[in-house]
Amino acid sequence: MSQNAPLLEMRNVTKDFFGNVVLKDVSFSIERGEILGLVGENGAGKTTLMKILFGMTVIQDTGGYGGEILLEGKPVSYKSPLEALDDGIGMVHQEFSLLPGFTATENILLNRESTNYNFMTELFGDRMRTLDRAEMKTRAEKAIEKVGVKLDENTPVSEMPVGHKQFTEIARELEKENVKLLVLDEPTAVLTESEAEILLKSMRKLSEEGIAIIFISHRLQEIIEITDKTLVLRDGRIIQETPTDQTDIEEIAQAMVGREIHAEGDRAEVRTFNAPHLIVNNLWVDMPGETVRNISLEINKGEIFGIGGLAGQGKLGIPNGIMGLYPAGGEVRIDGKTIPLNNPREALDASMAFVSEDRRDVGLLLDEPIDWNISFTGMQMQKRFLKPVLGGLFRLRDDKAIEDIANHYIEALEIKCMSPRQKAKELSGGNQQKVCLAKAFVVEPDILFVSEPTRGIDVGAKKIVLDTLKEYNREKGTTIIIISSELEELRSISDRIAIVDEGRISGILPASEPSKAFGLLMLGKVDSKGDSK
Amino acid sequence: MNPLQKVVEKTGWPRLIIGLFLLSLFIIAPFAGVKISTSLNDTLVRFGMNGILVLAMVPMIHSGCGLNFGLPLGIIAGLLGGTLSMQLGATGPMSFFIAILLATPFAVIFGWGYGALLNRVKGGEMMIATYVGFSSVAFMCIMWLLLPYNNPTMIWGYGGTGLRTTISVEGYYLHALSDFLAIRIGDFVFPTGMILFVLLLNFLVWVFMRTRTGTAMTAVGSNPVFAKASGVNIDRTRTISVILSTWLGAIGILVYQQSFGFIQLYMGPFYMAFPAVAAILIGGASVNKASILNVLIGAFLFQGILTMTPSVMNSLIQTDMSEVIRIIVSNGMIIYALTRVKKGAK
Amino acid sequence: MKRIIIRSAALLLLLLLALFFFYTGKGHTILLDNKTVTLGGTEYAAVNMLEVRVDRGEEREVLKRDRIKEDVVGQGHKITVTYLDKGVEKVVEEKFRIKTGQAMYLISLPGLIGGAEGWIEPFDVEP
Amino acid sequence: MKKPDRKSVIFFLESNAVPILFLIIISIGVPYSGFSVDYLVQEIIIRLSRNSFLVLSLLVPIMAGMGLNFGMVLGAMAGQIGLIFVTNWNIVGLQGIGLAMILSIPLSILLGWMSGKILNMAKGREMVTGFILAFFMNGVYQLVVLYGMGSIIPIGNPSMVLSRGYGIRNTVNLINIRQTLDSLIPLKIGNIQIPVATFMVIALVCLFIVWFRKTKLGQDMRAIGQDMHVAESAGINVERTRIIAIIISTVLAGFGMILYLQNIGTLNTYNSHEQVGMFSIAALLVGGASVNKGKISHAFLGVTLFHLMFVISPMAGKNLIGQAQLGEYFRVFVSYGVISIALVLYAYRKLKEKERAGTALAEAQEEK
Repeated sequence: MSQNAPLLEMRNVTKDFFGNVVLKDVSFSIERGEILGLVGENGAGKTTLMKILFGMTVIQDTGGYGGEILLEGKPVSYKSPLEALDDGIGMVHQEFSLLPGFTATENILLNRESTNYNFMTELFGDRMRTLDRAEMKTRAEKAIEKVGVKLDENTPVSEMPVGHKQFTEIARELEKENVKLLVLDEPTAVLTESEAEILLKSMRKLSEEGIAIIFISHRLQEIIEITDKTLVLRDGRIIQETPTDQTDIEEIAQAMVGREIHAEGDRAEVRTFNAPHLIVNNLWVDMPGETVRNISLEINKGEIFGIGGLAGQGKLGIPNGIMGLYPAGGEVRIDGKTIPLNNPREALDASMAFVSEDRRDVGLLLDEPIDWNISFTGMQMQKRFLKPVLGGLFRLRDDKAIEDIANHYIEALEIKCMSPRQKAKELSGGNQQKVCLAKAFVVEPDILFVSEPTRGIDVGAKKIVLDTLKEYNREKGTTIIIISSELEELRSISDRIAIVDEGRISGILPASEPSKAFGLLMLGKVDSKGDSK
Repeated sequence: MNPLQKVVEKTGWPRLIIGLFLLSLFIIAPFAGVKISTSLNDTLVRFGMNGILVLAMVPMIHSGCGLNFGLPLGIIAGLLGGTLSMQLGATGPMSFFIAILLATPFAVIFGWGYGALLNRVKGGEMMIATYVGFSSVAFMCIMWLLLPYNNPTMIWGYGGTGLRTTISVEGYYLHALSDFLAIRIGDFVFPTGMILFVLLLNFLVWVFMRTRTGTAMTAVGSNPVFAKASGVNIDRTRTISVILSTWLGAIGILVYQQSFGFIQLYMGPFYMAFPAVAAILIGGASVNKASILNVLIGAFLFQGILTMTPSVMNSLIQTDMSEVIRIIVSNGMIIYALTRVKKGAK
Repeated sequence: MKRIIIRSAALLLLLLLALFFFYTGKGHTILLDNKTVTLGGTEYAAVNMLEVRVDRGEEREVLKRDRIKEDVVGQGHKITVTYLDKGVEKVVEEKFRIKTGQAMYLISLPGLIGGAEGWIEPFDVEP
Repeated sequence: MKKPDRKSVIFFLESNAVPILFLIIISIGVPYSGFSVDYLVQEIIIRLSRNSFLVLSLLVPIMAGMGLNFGMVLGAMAGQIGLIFVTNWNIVGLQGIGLAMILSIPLSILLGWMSGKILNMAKGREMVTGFILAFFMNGVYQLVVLYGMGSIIPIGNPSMVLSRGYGIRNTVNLINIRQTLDSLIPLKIGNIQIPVATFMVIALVCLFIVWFRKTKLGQDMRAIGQDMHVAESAGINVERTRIIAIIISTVLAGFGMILYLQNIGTLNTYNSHEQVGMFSIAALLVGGASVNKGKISHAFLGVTLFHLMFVISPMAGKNLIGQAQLGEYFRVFVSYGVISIALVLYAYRKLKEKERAGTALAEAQEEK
């Protein structure tokens, strides 16, 4: 083992998912005891990079990766996260992987419990060893001490505050004997300020002990405060790799969101509106992972209104809440008429339509044909595509009309399929998205919510989807609210863009403002706006 | 993939094996000295008897409530209808229609309650349905003893109170359907009325599945979140499907009785759900997808095996293994379906 | 390696235990006969009345020309016969072993008292 | 001592609703049944010795999050096959019981392994699958015992074989081993017989379960019971552990069935096992267990309450309404009803918990 080699080095790591390049030539290294800040927008490739490091099975299932990973100078390639753990690489996930009914001790030592010998092991194997509770307690205490927090090791996780859960999880990684490198994925997102403070302190302590840390965070302040080196990823490439003391928040923000200015030409002409159409007051939505806390908006008739922000900040909660798919409260008015919440039917009756970000679970009937998918909402809500039978005694599905409308949209949106009777699950992501759009268009809504319309689809389809939306807006005068993580996409199509941060609007700007302004809003760095903290 | 594989894939191994097994039974039968005409006749009759009970699976499978192990609840509604019709003194074929009429409100009420319960336990429907079926049968055992029926053909002869375990429907609705337009060729009797009635109900359900509500039902079963986002009231749709299933169960048992000739009370309906569940699965349905074709094929295959195995086996090896074969085939089929759920979806 | 040995030993032990249970728990039926018999050319006359006890079971009377049934468990047994020989009470005690595979044995009590060779023999019921 | 406040009283009542309901039914029923206290105590002791072991066999899969093991019937079948052989070979007394147990082990392991494999294919649907599996294996059991025994598997004892020459008769008399364990260490207090040795065996299995909970394997099962994915990502072999849980349960159920039948003294070849699963599960639930929680105390309390109800209901039915039959049906109804209620409550709570995780947050929002 060469002492000069860095602890971890990645050389030209490249990864594509079926031709869709998500990582290109990523090279960096991290020394013992170094804290590396990894930042980037959602979809920049951070998660994929970590998945490659840990040898998650998804990576192998999708054809592996290119390039090399060296741990202490030796090339490594893990087949499963467990192998990475054996080599001393630990990860703390965003979503807790803790057992609620187990105590902190039991969770920290999960599957690594201290045990005592008894004779039964000779007969039935090592798993018959009995737990050594006393020893486990000491080990857990030691690990908790290492994190540098006060935590009762006998409390069941279900009774812990969120911060303690996070600490428990970190303690679990630290308890592993040979831990050299720790990956913390957004550890502070769920913590209160004082808790985050404690965590940062303990990170510093760990780095002094020689443990390297890869710190993924959207809170740039923390990145600046604690890391030795900052790495900015965008579109699968390393945009910036600098010692942290030589950069500042603005520069990082710029690097994160700034893009080549090719889209600039497509920018919509500047339009002005003055007829408020949809008014939202003090909306809260309880959507797991996308909580909306307090949002007020005023959207004009005929406008394309963009909502952006980082993942998990609540932008997706807004349409889901207004459309009644998640518990919500507050006030929503259309043309002065209040729309009852928590009932999708009311929302649909108010001539709103929604293209969900979750195509597979919400947007489509995967096991049913395309024509069903397109016509279903229209049939249920507006009693269309039905034909009277026996002199109007009752009405049956009009398969002909359904097929016709499907064919119409297949043509209009260039949906690639074999026939309108093809099952939705057999389509590619882009074509599925078009089906979802067609379903919304069929009901001819006054207000159309489109959530992440281009997520996971290829460039060509992206353009068709965006163009279709724009065209639809221009032709029918439909108010469109588009929610997307891709700022440039929003800027290319919207009139105004609101940025959501921590469940609140951190600012609303015309789409023509420079990217950097939005970038700062996303990172919660602008204090001038009223209700951001 | 060659065409043969494709056929196998589409039909599914179990259905293919069972189909071939039945076919081989029909081929062997003449050599074993079993009369084809009687076997075919028996198969047809049993197909008619059970067809609607199998059909009762369809609405609930469609709306995502899983296999209707709670069929006994519907059967109980049918039993109430049948016994009440007799109690009220209706006779002849008329009593059959009165029975259906009387069973309907019970089926609707039971189905509504049962549906409301299932809406509160989404995800655990099948096990709960089984035990709801069992407990309602056990509860009705008490009721059959206590309810003040007094038609002498129905109550215990020796001065006791309570209904008999088996009540003959002779003079009431025995063969009310079976004899309608029945065609006799030698000892082969084609129960036209019953078959027509079964086909009619199958057709009605098929039509219902094409209405707006029926379409919503399929969507709820296929993807409840999608349905909700499209403005469908999921709980209401599920409840309608359960009511429909229960009502079909009630009619199913009445059709069964008019052919069989007896009303079986007390523990009679206890295990009745299982053959129906097995039949529709053999017909090619899965826990969350079923069609009318599955009903017809399944009822025919399953009942065919039940009729053919004992007669052929008996004459071949002088041993009646039909009961054992029935248990293994039907439950094996259910296990097969249960272990295969959710492949592809999600 | 150690574990394999211990496990095989445990398995063997279980097997031995099963065999032990099988042999010691095997039930047999012994028919006790008080009839005049000819064994090895000698005639042994039935005794008027005698009392017989197998192992630690209860004492039972066997009248002349009578046959009683006794259930025993295992292979090694002891039989105690008490009888009156010309007014004098005599006790004959004999130990014997029987085969596990044989369900039923016939003991001729006069033969036993007379000290004949074949006083015990296997007995099979014709099916 | 802490003074119990209203909330905790309500919580106690809510979480022990089933045992409390049973206590009420019984306290109404006992006076009407007209049985003497001595008789009832004796009955309870007999039932405890007879059924506890079977009920205890359910605990391990509950721990592993696999719900109520409706597939325990498979173990019962293995035990019965052991007993059939032992009776055929005429092995008497304790040795007979011991040998039957040893014979049942490989069979139980095989059946348990198979059942575990199948349940792994039907995750989240373990109970209904186990339930149907029990029916399915009942067919296989009949195939073996009714057609295989005496023809392929030699049965020497003609009194056990059906007159047609093969297949085991409907009832097998277990006179050889009848109550030999119960009466091994005789103890009589007043008029009440206590089968000390049987209780010692039951105590042994309790000790095993207590000890087992403390092992690594037990801990792994608890972990899997809470969250399969977390356990998996911590490197626990989930599928294998679940299979082991079912195997343990099946083996114990086999032993339990042998103890149960040695007390009864006759084996109903084709029926004995059928009801055992249902009664054991109902008893455990009556004791206050649920689909995801089961303690040893639940088993004993459950057997006591459930079987007390069983003993008194025919007489109480007769004296109350004049029909013993009514009491019979009543207890059948109660058995199924109890299982239904437990299953409904469990599924309902699971659904509610999912919703509540959301509403708690929403309420917090609203208050702001």
